[in-house]
Amino acid sequence: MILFILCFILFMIGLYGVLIQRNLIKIIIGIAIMEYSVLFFLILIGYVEGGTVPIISEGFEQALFVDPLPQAMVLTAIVIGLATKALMLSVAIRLYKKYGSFDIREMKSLKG
Amino acid sequence: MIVLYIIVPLSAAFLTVIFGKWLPTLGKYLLNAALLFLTGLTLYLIIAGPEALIYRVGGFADVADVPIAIFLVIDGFTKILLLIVSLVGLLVAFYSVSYTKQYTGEEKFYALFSLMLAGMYGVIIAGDIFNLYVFLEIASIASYALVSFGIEKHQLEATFKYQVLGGVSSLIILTGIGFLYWGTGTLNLADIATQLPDHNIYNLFVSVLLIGGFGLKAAMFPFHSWLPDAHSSAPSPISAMLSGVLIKAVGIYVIIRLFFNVFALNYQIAVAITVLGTMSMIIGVLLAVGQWDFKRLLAYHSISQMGYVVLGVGIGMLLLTTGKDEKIAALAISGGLFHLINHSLFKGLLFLNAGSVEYRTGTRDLRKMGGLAKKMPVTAGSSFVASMSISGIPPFNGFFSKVIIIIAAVQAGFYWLALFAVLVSVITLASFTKVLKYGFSGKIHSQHEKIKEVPFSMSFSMTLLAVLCLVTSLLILPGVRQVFLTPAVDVLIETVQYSGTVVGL
Amino acid sequence: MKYITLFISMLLLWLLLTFNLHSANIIIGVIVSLIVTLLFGHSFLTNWKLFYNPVRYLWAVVYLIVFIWECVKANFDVAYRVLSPRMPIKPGIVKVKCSLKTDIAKTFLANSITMTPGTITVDVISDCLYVHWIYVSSRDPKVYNKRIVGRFEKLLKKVFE
Amino acid sequence: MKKNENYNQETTKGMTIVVKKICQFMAPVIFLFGIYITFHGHLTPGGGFTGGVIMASAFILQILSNGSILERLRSEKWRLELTESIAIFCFLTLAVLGLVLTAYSVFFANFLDRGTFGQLVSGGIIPIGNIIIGVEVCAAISSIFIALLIFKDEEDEEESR
Repeated sequence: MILFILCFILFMIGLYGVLIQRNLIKIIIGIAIMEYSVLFFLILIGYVEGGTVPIISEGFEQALFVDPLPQAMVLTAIVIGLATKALMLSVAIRLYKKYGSFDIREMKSLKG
Repeated sequence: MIVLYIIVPLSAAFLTVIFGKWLPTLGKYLLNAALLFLTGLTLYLIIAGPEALIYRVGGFADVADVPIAIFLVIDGFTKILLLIVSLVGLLVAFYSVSYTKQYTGEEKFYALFSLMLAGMYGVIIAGDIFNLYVFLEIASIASYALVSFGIEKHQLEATFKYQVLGGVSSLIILTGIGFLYWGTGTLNLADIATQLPDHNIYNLFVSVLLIGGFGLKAAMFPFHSWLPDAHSSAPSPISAMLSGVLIKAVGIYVIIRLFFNVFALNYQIAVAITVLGTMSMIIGVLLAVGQWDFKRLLAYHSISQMGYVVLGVGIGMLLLTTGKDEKIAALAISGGLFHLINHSLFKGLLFLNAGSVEYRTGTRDLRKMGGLAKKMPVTAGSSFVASMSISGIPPFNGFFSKVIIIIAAVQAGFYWLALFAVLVSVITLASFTKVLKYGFSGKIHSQHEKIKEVPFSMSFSMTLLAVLCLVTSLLILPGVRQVFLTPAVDVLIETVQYSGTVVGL
Repeated sequence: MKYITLFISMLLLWLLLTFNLHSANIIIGVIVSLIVTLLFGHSFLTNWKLFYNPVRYLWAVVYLIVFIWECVKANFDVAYRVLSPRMPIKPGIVKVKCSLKTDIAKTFLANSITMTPGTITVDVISDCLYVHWIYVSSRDPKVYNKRIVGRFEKLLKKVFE
Repeated sequence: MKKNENYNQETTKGMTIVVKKICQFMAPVIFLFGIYITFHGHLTPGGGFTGGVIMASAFILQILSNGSILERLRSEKWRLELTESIAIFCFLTLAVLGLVLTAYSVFFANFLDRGTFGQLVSGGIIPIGNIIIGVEVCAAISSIFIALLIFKDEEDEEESR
């Protein structure tokens, strides 16, 4: 249970970063923290008390495995997160070139 | 056959990138050909009959009644979405043939476009929720890149906003999927419906997470702030795709599918969806009235019009949960779906019009236009059709769908909702009268004396969309409706039938 | 020739990693090593002859023993400095001249110095090593040259030059 | 990677000689380890993505240690993007082959012989898929890295002008 609470706290830290920070890079870091907390949560769902690695090999056919499906989901989500963050960073760099700053308060071409 | 919807756009995307260096124009023709093929395929599937098609990727059979394969499902509701995506996608792709000549690296545009289409098709036909998430992310990432395609200041800024909110919504959706897997032990949509525990708080919690996530993707009322920026800053064909198709495929479609077929119909959720729909309908149009930027105005109207769709579906859902007349529910849902089709046509057309005006005059500010009707008759004519259609003037399609929704609301006894729908329609009309007055009639600006009509591919797409705006009015006829709309409505009305047909339980 | 050297070492490494001698495994290993060789051969060490001299391997073993012994000694020295209440440290950066000629030997010298506790190589510029030292015991170049570099230099010369 | 002898020359670009030399040693080894992880994806933990990331890290290490030249980065980025697209297209083809070759015509059908459990050559199309994904991920991550590096280099160029 304590792990789930920690996970939630981590999510909130990330959300804080996204909502409060004014620096583009820090916002991206906030999103990354949120993502890791969600991945952590998915891993926790699949955990079985006393389970072993879900690899079938000789002599371990009847062992108690942790659920491999959330792990597959996490791997996929990591790949997606990689693509998203790479794109975000490149947009942030482009913005930095246009404005000469990472501060979100200085970007005001969209209003209304 | 179903997998073609994923194979064809994906291979178009990759072939475009592979040969892009040597044949930069290949992407255009490849994408258009792919979409033409898929449109034909979809029409064939619709004509062929309302049966659901189910496909197991990898050919894994069910083990002890547990579906372990990845499912791809096409049923009546899916077919409508597939038709919209293919048709609007095809016309927008044809429009882009001329439009993208102003950009460098055209082939990347078409590769990303194909990727976005593949993502949307995947979301629509995916039969399990995690693959739905993966395809949703593919579509989203491609759309992020496309919004910033021109790398101008406002585009990058809009992209960043869109990316941050899109990223947060994806994470909320992923959390929801995690909880769903925790509670049911499966990811298959149809299997979830049967395995869902009879625990009200749990269901409500997961529903709230998923409504929040997909509502953010669909830009429903409290989460709409990214949409006007992203949709107005993107290159115009992409605006048409985002507004016309993407928010429906990844937002509205998933919400409707989840809350009709997967979760048991729930009164609180139905109320929440109806309220959200009404609110976004009203707020969207109120924000749109004061806009002078052509594309921004259209973007706010997208929020408002999506409100109509959600309102229609929500009324149907409310009636089904309270166990009132099923016929009125069917009417409301069919009104909502009809408006979904119509909106993608006329909003796509309006964004293409805005793109044409921008292509020739270089401005999106309505105050700097004026008198364009004489110089650009096709653009002006088609935008007249689209404006009348969006504000619900007969005999254009928007009128019929709005009337169906309003009639259903009145019959169900929601007089206030009917009144709101009528009022919003009137304000929409006012707003578009402004567009027509400032944009196309009146005296021409001195610097726009020399402009010409847009190139053939652009004007052809716009004309075809304008014609479609008229033709889709025919969906009101019972014979036509039987083929297109009724299968979709049946899928939604028979809520538990979905898991029965898919898993066979 | 350096390509062949890389190929052989990669094949050996592959066999060590997989640790079986099926024919399929060996064929895959050959293919994989070929790929690695083609991709990285051009940037591999130029003085490949080192790999074919068995005497150098012997000296390398001797060097390893000496290095471990020095390491243990330095560990105790640093532990004493850290634990003693007076904290007898006198940190500073010294410029040490080394007589080694090849880059690879210099690299190993710098790494050995870094791995012994108490000293860290900050940079290598042509013939000189800049070393951060926890206790600069002498200001005389001859003395500290001998203290820092002298213990490894001769052996490294035998291994690499 | 383009064959270029510049990697061996002592240029002012990049990091110190220590890092360069160690990188010359370690990059092939890292790459081989990535290939090992990829090839054994159906037997042990790991697989295409993990192995691909490790393989990409070898390239990234080389570029970081040797410094970068804008022109070469551009050509290399294009080559990597091409590799990536071809790899992912191969993956799609692999999936479609299942549709074409098997009697029951299913997307992603495992149409090859599954072999015996625990062998390196077994599992039908899964190892092939792993290898393709490994190549794809390696190319993708390297090209992301190079793209970000190009941003920086362009900026430096503008500043120096």
